[in-house]
Order: sequence, then structure tokens, then C-alpha cells
Amino acid sequence: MKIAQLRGLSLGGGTSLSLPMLLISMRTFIALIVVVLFFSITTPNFLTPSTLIILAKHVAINAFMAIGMTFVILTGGIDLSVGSIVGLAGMVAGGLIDVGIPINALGVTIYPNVVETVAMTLAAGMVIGGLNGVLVTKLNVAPFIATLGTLYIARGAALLISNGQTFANLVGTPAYGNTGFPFLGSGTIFGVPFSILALVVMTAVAGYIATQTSFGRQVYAVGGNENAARLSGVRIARIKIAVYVISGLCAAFAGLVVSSELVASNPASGESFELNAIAATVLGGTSLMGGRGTIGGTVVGAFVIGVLSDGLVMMGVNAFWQMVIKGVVIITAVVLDQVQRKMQRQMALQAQLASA
Amino acid sequence: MKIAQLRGLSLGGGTSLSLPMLLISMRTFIALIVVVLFFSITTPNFLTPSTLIILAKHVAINAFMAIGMTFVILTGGIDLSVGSIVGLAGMVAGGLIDVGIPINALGVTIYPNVVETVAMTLAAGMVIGGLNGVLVTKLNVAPFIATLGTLYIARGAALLISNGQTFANLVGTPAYGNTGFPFLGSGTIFGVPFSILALVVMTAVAGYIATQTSFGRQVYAVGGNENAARLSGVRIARIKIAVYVISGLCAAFAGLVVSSELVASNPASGESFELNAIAATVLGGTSLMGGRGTIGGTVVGAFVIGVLSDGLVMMGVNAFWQMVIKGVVIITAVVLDQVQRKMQRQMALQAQLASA
Amino acid sequence: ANKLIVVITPSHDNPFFATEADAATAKAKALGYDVLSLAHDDDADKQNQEIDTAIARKAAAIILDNAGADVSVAAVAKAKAAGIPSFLIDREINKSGVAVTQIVSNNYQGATLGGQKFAEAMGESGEYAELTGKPSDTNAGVRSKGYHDVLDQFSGLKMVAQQSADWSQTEAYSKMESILQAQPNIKGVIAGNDTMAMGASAALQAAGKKSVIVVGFDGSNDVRDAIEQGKIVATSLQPAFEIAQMAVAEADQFLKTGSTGKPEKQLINCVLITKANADKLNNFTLSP
Amino acid sequence: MQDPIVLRARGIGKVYPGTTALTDADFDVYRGAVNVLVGENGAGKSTLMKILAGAERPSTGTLDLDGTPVSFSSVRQAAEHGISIIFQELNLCPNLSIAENLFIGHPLGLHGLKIDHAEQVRRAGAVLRRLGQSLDPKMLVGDLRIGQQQIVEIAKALVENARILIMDEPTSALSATEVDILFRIVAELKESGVAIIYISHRLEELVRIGDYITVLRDGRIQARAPKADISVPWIIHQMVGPLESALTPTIHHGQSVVLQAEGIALIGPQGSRVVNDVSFTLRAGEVVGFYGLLGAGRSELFECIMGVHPTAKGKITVAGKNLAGLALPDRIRQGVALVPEDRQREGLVQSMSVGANLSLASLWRLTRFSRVSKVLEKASVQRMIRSLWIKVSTPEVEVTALSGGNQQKVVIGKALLTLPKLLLLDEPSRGIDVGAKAEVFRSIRRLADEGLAIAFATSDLKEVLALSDRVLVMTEGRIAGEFTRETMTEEALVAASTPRSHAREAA
Ligand SMILES: Nc1ncnc2c1ncn2[C@@H]1O[C@H](COP(=O)(O)OP(=O)(O)OP(=O)(O)O)[C@@H](O)[C@H]1O
Ligand SMILES: Nc1ncnc2c1ncn2[C@@H]1O[C@H](COP(=O)(O)OP(=O)(O)OP(=O)(O)O)[C@@H](O)[C@H]1O
Ligand SMILES: O[C@@H]1[C@H](O)[C@H](O)CO[C@H]1O
Ligand SMILES: [Mg+2]
Ligand SMILES: [Mg+2]
Repeated sequence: MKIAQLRGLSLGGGTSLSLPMLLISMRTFIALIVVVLFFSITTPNFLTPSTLIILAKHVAINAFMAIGMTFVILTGGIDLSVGSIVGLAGMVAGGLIDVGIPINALGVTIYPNVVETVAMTLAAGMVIGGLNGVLVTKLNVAPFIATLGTLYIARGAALLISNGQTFANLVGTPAYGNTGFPFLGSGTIFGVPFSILALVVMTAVAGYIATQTSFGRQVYAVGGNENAARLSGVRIARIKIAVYVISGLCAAFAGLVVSSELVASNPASGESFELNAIAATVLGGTSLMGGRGTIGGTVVGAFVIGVLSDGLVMMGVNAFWQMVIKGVVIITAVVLDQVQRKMQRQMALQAQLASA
Repeated sequence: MKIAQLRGLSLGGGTSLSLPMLLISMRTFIALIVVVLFFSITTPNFLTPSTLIILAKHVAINAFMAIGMTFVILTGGIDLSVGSIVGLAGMVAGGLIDVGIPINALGVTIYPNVVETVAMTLAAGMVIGGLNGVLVTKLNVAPFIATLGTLYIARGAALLISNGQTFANLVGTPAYGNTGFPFLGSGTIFGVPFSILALVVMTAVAGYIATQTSFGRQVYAVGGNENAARLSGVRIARIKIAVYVISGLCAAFAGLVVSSELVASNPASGESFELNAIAATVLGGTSLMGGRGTIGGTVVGAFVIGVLSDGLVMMGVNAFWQMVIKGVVIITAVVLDQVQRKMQRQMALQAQLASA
Repeated sequence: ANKLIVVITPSHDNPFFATEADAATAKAKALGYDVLSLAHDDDADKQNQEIDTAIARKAAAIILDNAGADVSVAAVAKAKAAGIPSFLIDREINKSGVAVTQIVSNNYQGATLGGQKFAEAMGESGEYAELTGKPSDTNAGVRSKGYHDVLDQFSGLKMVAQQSADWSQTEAYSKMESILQAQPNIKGVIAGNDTMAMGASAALQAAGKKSVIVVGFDGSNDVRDAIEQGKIVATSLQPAFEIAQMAVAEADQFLKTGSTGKPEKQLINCVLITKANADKLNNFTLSP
Repeated sequence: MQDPIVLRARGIGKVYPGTTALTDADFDVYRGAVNVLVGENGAGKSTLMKILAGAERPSTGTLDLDGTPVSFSSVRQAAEHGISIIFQELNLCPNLSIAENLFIGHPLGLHGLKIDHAEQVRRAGAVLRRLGQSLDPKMLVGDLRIGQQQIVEIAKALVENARILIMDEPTSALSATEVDILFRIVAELKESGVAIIYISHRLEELVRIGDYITVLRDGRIQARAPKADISVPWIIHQMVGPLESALTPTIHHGQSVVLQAEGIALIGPQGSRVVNDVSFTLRAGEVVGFYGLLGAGRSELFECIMGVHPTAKGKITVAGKNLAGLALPDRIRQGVALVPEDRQREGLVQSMSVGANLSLASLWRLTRFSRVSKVLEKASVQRMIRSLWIKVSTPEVEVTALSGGNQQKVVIGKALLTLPKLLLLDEPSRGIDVGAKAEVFRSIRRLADEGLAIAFATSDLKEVLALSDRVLVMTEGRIAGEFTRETMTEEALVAASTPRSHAREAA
């Protein structure tokens, strides 16, 4: 993760390791270290490997969404629908495994295998994302309002799929060859949980896309000055639709992992997840104005939030205080960010003066 | 209301009646008329006075928040904390009425009368708003993140006040002279429910502030181009803090009405209200980029949302479909908005061409 | 250090759950355990993470009011696999052999009690509305079924509106107001829990329809007071306090002896609360 | 032989809500030549160019490239046909580096799968050097001054190797030296057969490099001629009709001191001393020109006086009152007014009407009981629109609908409405046509005669000589020389304005 974060960094913002960008993620990183230290002192068995693995698994789910969200926010947009997509994705996967695809004409039912199920679910997420993108670009609906609409639509759809019921026991049936779904949530590769590996890979890939591909740089351009980007020949609509599709994809993936962990899918799951995803992104130094931010920063941001909520729960802090503390920390982290950047700039100035 | 909307209108945008603003609110207004017609046809006794009064009462609560939200969004900000402030305000008022202010030193308890209670509650809302404003201006935290933080803080505070319990039966005690709280929610003046009158007054006052005062003008300027506004002598920080205080005040007022209606206050009330308030504002034609929008439009937007949810409940549509439809309507209204404006522009241009 | 018992309930802002949490905590402390009391807000993912936490904290036992009959199974199984026994309260899960005990108030029986009282108060005829709970909560369904198995036998009783208010007081209030508009002449409202009953009753009071019959479910102190003031006719008491303490006691015995000596599923019957016995009700406990 | 005309525009018309920008305009673009387009503010020059470059779609008319009809729905399409443009208003991404801005449309590398950052930086460096700039291509554009940004804008067009290159007022923020370099490049491109369309309000530039001159007036083609046949007076005549004699500055002898500046100093974002111990006085009725090259520190000096930089050092007294500790709004009330250099970023509130923009800085005067008096406001706004000849149908029009020059007039009008004692104009004539310039200068004079003290920054020699009673030359944040009407000559000013560092570069 850290490596990924640093590379994300070293190429974020401008071309190469630009001081402010570096500082931004450093701050969040420091915030992270502070909370970790705090809990390792105050809370029994916090710093044990097993706890940290569990922690990483919890973070992963939010990080998946936050990574997609980062692309959207970099273009100056926002995606409120990710939480609902998590719920919808779970229901799609659950339905495919428990109910399959009944072909009434032939009176038969098709049970896709797990790979197909995953593919179809991700596709569903991308469709919602695409819808967001089209609304924002072709029908120029403000991103906030477009994705607020799909937030309701996707949630409603999730509830309608099973009429509010839960799809239980998603282990599949050997006879139908659709077993293996729980692997996403609880499987391990070389002893490392799948979802953690997925997080590492997704961070690396997203970081590469953001900084090394022309798509990535054009995302930054659109966020920096949309008009200029258009007049420079950037295909705005194409870029924007793409980022929402990516966000939908990431959210659907998060949904798969969640319901795989629960081995059941509940239409209500993912409610208000969007707030955590956005918080992680912004904590990671991404500007809601668009144009500034890094994937690495976002992942660090997700860890700050994750460590915090897990730590407080382990400490047994009461739920109401947890809420207050969460709010205070989100703000403090960002304020620190500001203060430290100012100080840093000052110091830089002093240095130059001295040298001059 | 309509009057209010028109005056809001005729003075929106900049100095006075600017064409685009007019069109915007017209569209939303049409959307409103469409849904009203739909329900009056499909739903028994929808168009009866009593139904419309209940409707207006439901709308009022969202409109109170949306009006405050409009000022914030006009400066290019956003306020996610309003829902939590609704909950907090209810608990403050509830606590003052049921528990009073115990002065342990003297071993006595002070029970403020209803007017004082209302004043203190509104003050509480303004304090949270002020906190938002200071975070955004003095510590330059992004509005989204600052108010996301206070969303958690205020909610946590609301829960802590009673340790999660509900304050029931807020009728006060004649002996303590603190009776009369239910009036806000169910009282009437000349047969018109208090909250509806409050809505009319608030709309008029807010519309006046937005369009007639130099404060209002500066709000638009800050949202339109902060740099230019600063160089023109606008005190940015002062203006921004003010809009968040206004928003907190409006939300607290909404909270008072909610718990007065229930004659009880529940710390969880107001959850996700912010989304409805923002939806109303944007439906009303306020740009999330800041600088464009009208109070009248916002109130119309609130009515669109209110008519919709009440109508569907009266029709007996199931909760899942209600969600889908809500999403579709929010989007459609805004899309209509866009399409109609485009057509309008085209036609205007054709006319010009012909004349030229 | 003492052994740790983790108590997980849906939320702390519904008196019903608050009572559960407090009762369980008090009992466990009395028995010399450390206690970690958590809320999952009916979010299965959050519940799952809290179970992870219990495992990480090497808890001795978990007392759980779960977030959904199906979505909770895997989490409870995970705890079992990690050697932590779970004791469920209030809501059951759709799999046996995973939790050590499931002590659940007999929602169906309670609902039939409420239903009968409601039919009687309605004079066995007239239009009524039903407010149901969170669709994802099995109790909501069970209670609705219990109500209808009774009410549908009376040809005179006609349900003219049915809406979910998600167990929420505010939602119940505004939905009630709207329903009243569409159905001005309803004679009664039957609600899936007490918070919704409170919301509905507030709306009816505001509309001046003080004679409309309201029945709730839970037996909260708020509703008790409303019954005494004549605003609400009845509610079915789920002995939440007793259930929670039973669960802790059985957990304690299980930890000491390796068995509770009781079957996994234990249904605790509900008691109908009316003006007659309301005064004896406090914190979900009916004093004899 | 090959048709000398590469692009033909026929019967081009363009209507915007409220305005008809172009009517039935025919325009020919000759290859290997500099095709000059002139016209007053709002004549339709930029609009015509935007149409040729695919940034706007014409309401009527046809384009015909190399004898085949074409129509562009985007700048990208036009670029694919070898047409590229330098826009009048800068179009850059502040959050990206110079190099990335140059190539953002078509990044270098394998099908965009892997950007070749190194190569982009190399080529960017090359083109910047060609433009005589030593900027680091990795610098963020947001950290550049407007002048430097305009150079990046030019570089961006150059890397596209267009066959038709449109330049819409490329020199409006450039210094004399930079203009010379640009013209050398224009000549080279011409040699290599590139067709250049050149727009500027600096008429001497036009006759200097133009081959074919086309004059636009009120959206119609007014006149066409090869350079050989024409002169500056002819151009002016075609643009605005007969023009009364140019300005004759009246020298003002010392009246009361309005501005007393002592030891003003400011540290810039990069820690350099942007303004370095500057002291001077301004008297009522006096017009003082601040001449200097890009980056000399004039903008920052003005900003210090206005109170934009809290960290600035030094003592500033206006009309006997010490401004120490006064924030910008209070300084406005004390009679200080600034017309900023970048009208888009700092001058205008794009979402507001012309009227609202004009009155924005004077609300404190126009407010009664915290209500903006419609009467007072309307009166002031109307007066300003008339006295500056702002071309607008009604004050309710959104300010973005005005032409560049008319937008600039709105910004000046906003400053004047605050009834200043001291008026600071930073590049007041950027993108203003001769007609408007004359008006602006005349009103500057008038205001001076009414007892206003005026300081204006410019990089235009003719302008500074024409208007100033006194000239202060700035270099690298210092005052490098002071000249009276007697001593101010082009040579003297240029000499004084050349920084040592530049001199070294040149050598
Ligand atoms: N986006 C727009 N919307 C409405 N009207 C516009 C728009 N752009 C230009 N116009 C109008 O079209 C006319 C021509 O504008 P244009 O920018 O082409 O003038 P110009 O010749 O470039 O002037 P300048 O020398 O000041 O740049 C002006 O009257 C202007 O008001
Ligand atoms: N945004 C900025 N970032 C970094 N340095 C800046 C910035 N703006 C100005 N500077 C520095 O301040 C110095 C003076 O800039 P300034 O814009 O005041 O020059 P000027 O004399 O006004 O030239 P111009 O004609 O461009 O206004 C320059 O050397 C430049 O390095
Ligand atoms: O049994 C509980 C209570 O009825 C509570 O009021 C809502 O959730 C149900 O599961
Ligand atoms: Mg132009
Ligand atoms: Mg300058």
C-alpha cells in the first residue's frame, strides 16, 4: 500500500514529486500513524497481526469505493450512488446464485458459475455508473443531483429484486457448478486474504492509470479547467462517463466482497457508505474542486477512517462518542493538512531568503 | 408561496429578472404542476384543502432547511450537517422542557419558558452553523468535509444529551410555566397552521435578503467569483460564516417544528434530511457551483419533492417503488429543466436569425 | 483480567434496544465480566465487523440482537469457528446449531394478542391501517402475519392502507398524516412496534382524531404512559429486560459448565399491556 | 500552380442570445502569409476565429479548406485538419505542468497507455527556448504569471505544427522583447508555408508583420487590402471612421500629495523579493506610468497598495491617512481603487449581470438601511455605461456576453464607481481597441483633472509615453529609474527596464 501510495504521489498533481502534493499525503499519513500509535497503546491486542489483517479487510471495502470515487472527484464531480450500488451488486450476485436466471420460455433456469456471476455483477455496477455519466454529460445534470437520483433508483432496484428479502447462504450448489462465491470475502492466497490482495492490486493499477496514462492526465485536466481541456481537444464527455463507470465498477466490486463475507446479500447493505468513501478521498488530499489528488492519498485516507472506527469499537467507546470522535478526527486531519502545508511553505520561504 | 417564488425569481441571478433564472424556476414550476395534476387524477381526495394543508406542513420542514441551504450553496458551499442539527435541536428543546437546566450548586432546576426554549434551541443551531463557517473560512476546510464532520459531531451530541433516549410528551408543566411547545407543530393562526405561515414568512424574508440587501448581493458575488469579490471589497469570511449560521438557524427551526409535531424528540430524527434539502435546492435551479439560484425556486423544489412522497404514500405505492420513482423524478425534473432551456434558447436564436 | 462479554444490539436510540443493552451489561458486570457494548444500526456489514472485533478482543461470549435473520448467519458462524459462543436475543437467525441459544420473544403469539385486542376495541368492524417495520427485519413480517391471521377472520375489519415506517417515529408520523388524508374514516391503526405507534398516535392527536384506536408492540415506557393517558389502547410487551439477562446467565453457565442445559430456541411469550396492567410496567418488565 | 488561398469562409453569420456577432462575413486565408484581422472591441474577430477553429458553430455560412467544404464540431476536429488557435482568453490547466498542458490533447507515448513524460518535458523545453523562455517545463502553470501563461498558450499552439495558425491577441501581455521573438517565429512559420491569422489592437504591430489586412466592423467585413496599399491611419479610419487627434497629455504641476509610499516590500510565493523597497509619491491630478517587463513587480506593487498582501512591508499614506492595518475593503473606502491585470480571474463575477458587476465594489455607497437602493444603483450604472461607451443593450445582460474589450471597460467602471482618490490600473488597455483606448485614456485624463491621482502599469511604450506625466520604470521589484516628460524617451525607458539577469542571458 505504502509503495503504491508513494508512486501515486510521486506522479500525482503535476508530472513529478511536487512539494505540496507530497506534503498533502504526508499529513494524512502522519494522522494515520498517530491514530495507530494511540490505539496500540490504549487497546489490548490492537497491534497483533490478526487484528491488523482484519483491519485491512475492513478498510479494503471502503477503499475500493474510495478509489473509484477519487477518479470522479478529480474531474470535479461526485458520486453519491456508490452505497446503493454496493447493495444492488450484492442482490444481483445473490439472485444469480440462489435463484439463477429463469428462462420461462423453455421452463429452465440457468445458473452462471461464479466467474460469470462476478462479471455480470460488475457489469451491473458499470451500467449504473454509465447512467450517471450520461446524465452528467449528455443531459448535463449536476453530478450531485444525478447520482443522488441513482442513489434512490439503485437502492429501490436492490429492494425490488427480492422484494426486500435477503438472499441467504450464497454457497451455490455443486450440481449447478456455481459454488465458490465465499472465496472473495474469506478466501486467502498464500495466507493473505483475497480482499487485501485485491486492494493492493487495485491501488497499483489505479495509481498507474491516474499518473501514467493519457486518460489519467486528461482526468486531471478536466478537473483543473474543463473549458481549457475541451479547447485542447480533450473529449470531456468520454472522460467523464469513463470515471463514473469506473466508480460504479469499484462499488460493485465492494458489494461483491461484502456479500461474499456475509455469505448472504441484504438489499439494505451499503447505506451511507458513500460518505465514508468521500471522506477517505478528501482526507487523502483530493480536492472536491477537482484536479488535485492522488490514489495513494485516498488509500491512506481510507486507512485513517478504518483504524479509527475499528480502534474505537475495540476500545469499547460508546457508539455516540464514536460518532463525535469520527467527526472531530475527519476535520482535524484536514485542518492539520492545511496548517502543516502553510508551515512547510513558510519554512521553504525562509530557506530561500537565507540562500538569497 | 407562488408570489414568494415569483419575487424570488424576478430578482434572482444578479440585479434583476435575468432570463436564464426565470426559465429555471419556470421549469421546476411546470414539474410541480405536472406531479400535482397526476396525483389529483390518480388519488382520491388529493386536491382537498385539508390534504394540501398537510402537504404544505410536510413540505415546510424540508423547505426550512432548503432555504438555509440555498444561501450556503449560493456561495459555492454545501451543508451536510442540517439533518443532524434537526436532531440536535429537537433534543435541546426536549431536554429543556422535560429536564430543564439543573443548577447543582443551588440544587435547583431552571425551566425556561417556551419562548426562551425556542431561542436557546435556535442559538444552538447557529453555534453549529458558526462552527461550520469558521472551519470553512478560518481553517479553510472544504465545506463538504467540514459539514460532514459536524454531521457526525452534532448527531453524536444529540444522542449523548439523553444517552439515546427519547424525550416524550413535550407538553411542559403548568407549574413550571413551560407549556405551549406543541403550538409550533400543531398550532394554527386564523385557521392556518403555524408552520405554513412560518414558511411563507421565511420565504419572503429570505427572498428579500437574497435579492434586495447588499449582504445577498455579496453572497451571489462570492459564489460567482471569489477572487473578484475579494478585490471588490467583499469580506469573504464574514459572508461565508453568515450563510452557515443562517443554515444552522433554519435547520434548528425545522428541528423545533418536527419535535413539536411529534410532541416528543428522538435523537435519530433528521437522519439524511440533508439530501432532501439539497435536492430541493438544486431542483429549484440553484447551481452547486454557486452564484446562481433563487429562494423562490428552492421552495418550489421542496414542493415537488413533498408532493411526490406524500402522493405516493396516499396512492399506497410500496416503499421500494417510492424510492425508484423519487430518484427518477429528481433526475427527470432537472433534465426537463435542461432540455426546455435549450429549446427556448434555440427558438430565440431562430427568431433573431430571421429578424437579422 | 476478567473475561470479556461483547453485547451487540441494533441501536441505542430505540428504548427497546437500549434496555436490552443495559440489562445485559448490568448482568454481565454483576457476574464479574468485562463488557463491550456495541450497536450495528441494522447494518449487516457493520455487525460483521463488530464480530471481527469480538474475535480480535478474544471475547469469551457474544450476546447479539442481530441485523437480519440470513445476513447474520455467516458472522455468527465465524465467531463459533473462532471458539466464541453466541447467545442471540430478540431476533432469530435462520440457521440452528450456530448460536448456542436463541432467546426470542414470541413475536407471532404477541402479535395475535395485539390483534385480538385491536379487533375487540374496533368492535370487530371498520376500516384500519397498518404500519409495518423494517422490511429487512423478520420480526416485521412475523408480526404482520400474526396480526392478519387474527384480523382477517373478521369480515367487518377492512385494511385500507399498509405502509412501512421502518420502525421510525418521525416516518410513522408523516405517513400517518398522509394516510389520514386518503382514508379519512379509518377507525384504527395497528403498528409493528411502539416507536411507530407513538408516531401514529401523535399524528392522530394533532388531527384531532383522538378516538382512533392505536395498538403497538414492545411495551416501552413511552407507550405505557400513552396507554394510561388513553392515547393508545394496547401493546404487546416483549420482556426485553428479562430476555437479555437470561441470555447472559445462560452464557455464564455455558462458559463454566460447557452447556446451558436449555434448548437452543427459547420462545418467551409476550404479555398484553392495557390500561388494566400498565401501571405495573417499567423498563420492559412487568412487576407482579 | 497551387491556390494561394488555403481556407475560404463564406457568408459566415453568428447570433448569440441578444447579440448578432457576425453577419455574412467572407474571409480568405492565404498560405505562407500573415492574414491580419482588425476591428474594434466587439467587432466579431474572436467569434470568427472561434468558428474557423471549431470552438463555435456558425449560425450561417460555409467553410472550404483546400477546395473541399468542411464543418467542425470541435476544436479537436479542426486540429485534425491542421488548424490550431491561440485564444484571446488564456485556456490552460493550472493544476498541470507546462509540459502536460502542451500535450494534454494528444499526450506522447504508446497509444496513451504509457505517457512518455521525459519526451514531453524535452519537447516542451525546446519550444519554450525557441520562445526565448528559460522556464522549467515541469512548473505548474498555476504558478506562472499571466505573461508567462500567454507564452505557454503560444507554445501550445506551436507544438501542434498547424498549417493554419490563428493568433487572437497573443501579445496583449507580452513585453517588447518577447514580442520581437514572437514575430521572428511568425516569420519562420511563414517561410515554411504556414498560414497565420493575426489579431491585435497594437496597430503598429499589424503593419509591421501583416501581408493581408481585413477590417471587421460591427460583425461585417468593412475592408480588405494587401499590406502594400495601406497605412495605420487607413486602418483606424476603416475601424472607427474618422478619429479626432490622439491624446495630448497636459503636464500637472505639484498639487497636494495623495499617495505617499515608503519602503514597500513583498516576498513572493517563490520567496523572491517581488517588490523590493519601493518608495514614491503621487500627487493629485498626476498620471504616473509604471513601465517594465513581465515580472517586474508592478502588479504586486499595486496589490500591496490595495491591501491584497497582508504580509507586505512598508508605510502607505493616502490623502494624509496612514493605511497601516486597514484591510482591502477599508482601503476602498479610503479612496484606493485597483483595476486588476487579469479580468477573468480577478475582475469579473461571470455569473452576474453587467450592472451588478459595475456596482459590486460600491455597494457600501449605494446601500440604505442594508438595502441596495435600486434608484442610486441604476443611476450610477447607467452613468458608467455611458461615460465608458460600454457596448451593451441593457445592464441586465450577463457580463460574459460582452466582448473582451467591453468586459475590460466594466472592470474599469467598477473601480471608478467607488469614487477613488487614487486609481491603480494594471495593464488597463489589455485587449482594448484604439477607439476604446482613446476613450479610456481620455477618461483617465478627465479623472486626473478632477484631482484624482492615477498610476497605471503597462508594457506598451507608445502608451506610457502618450499618457504619463511621469514614468517610473520597474525591474526585478525595484524602481530602476524615474523620468519626466522632458527626459522620457523610448530608448531611455527600454534601457532602464532591462534587468541585469536578462542582459546576461542575452549575452
Ligand atoms: N458567448 C457569447 N454570448 C453572447 N454574446 C457574445 C458571446 N461571445 C461574443 N459575444 C458578442 O459577439 C460580439 C463579438 O464578440 P468578439 O469577442 O468576437 O469581439 P472581438 O472582436 O473579439 O472584440 P475584442 O477585440 O474586444 O476581443 C460582441 O458584441 C459580443 O458581445
Ligand atoms: N502567481 C505567481 N506565482 C509565482 N510568482 C509570481 C506570481 N505572480 C508574480 N510572481 C512573481 O512576481 C514577480 C512580479 O510579477 P508581476 O506579475 O507583478 O510582474 P508585472 O510587473 O506585473 O508584470 P506583468 O506585466 O505580467 O503584470 C515576478 O518576478 C514573478 O516571479
Ligand atoms: O423487536 C424489535 C423491536 O420491536 C424494535 O422496536 C424494532 O426492532 C425489532 O426487531
Ligand atoms: Mg476578441
Ligand atoms: Mg502585472
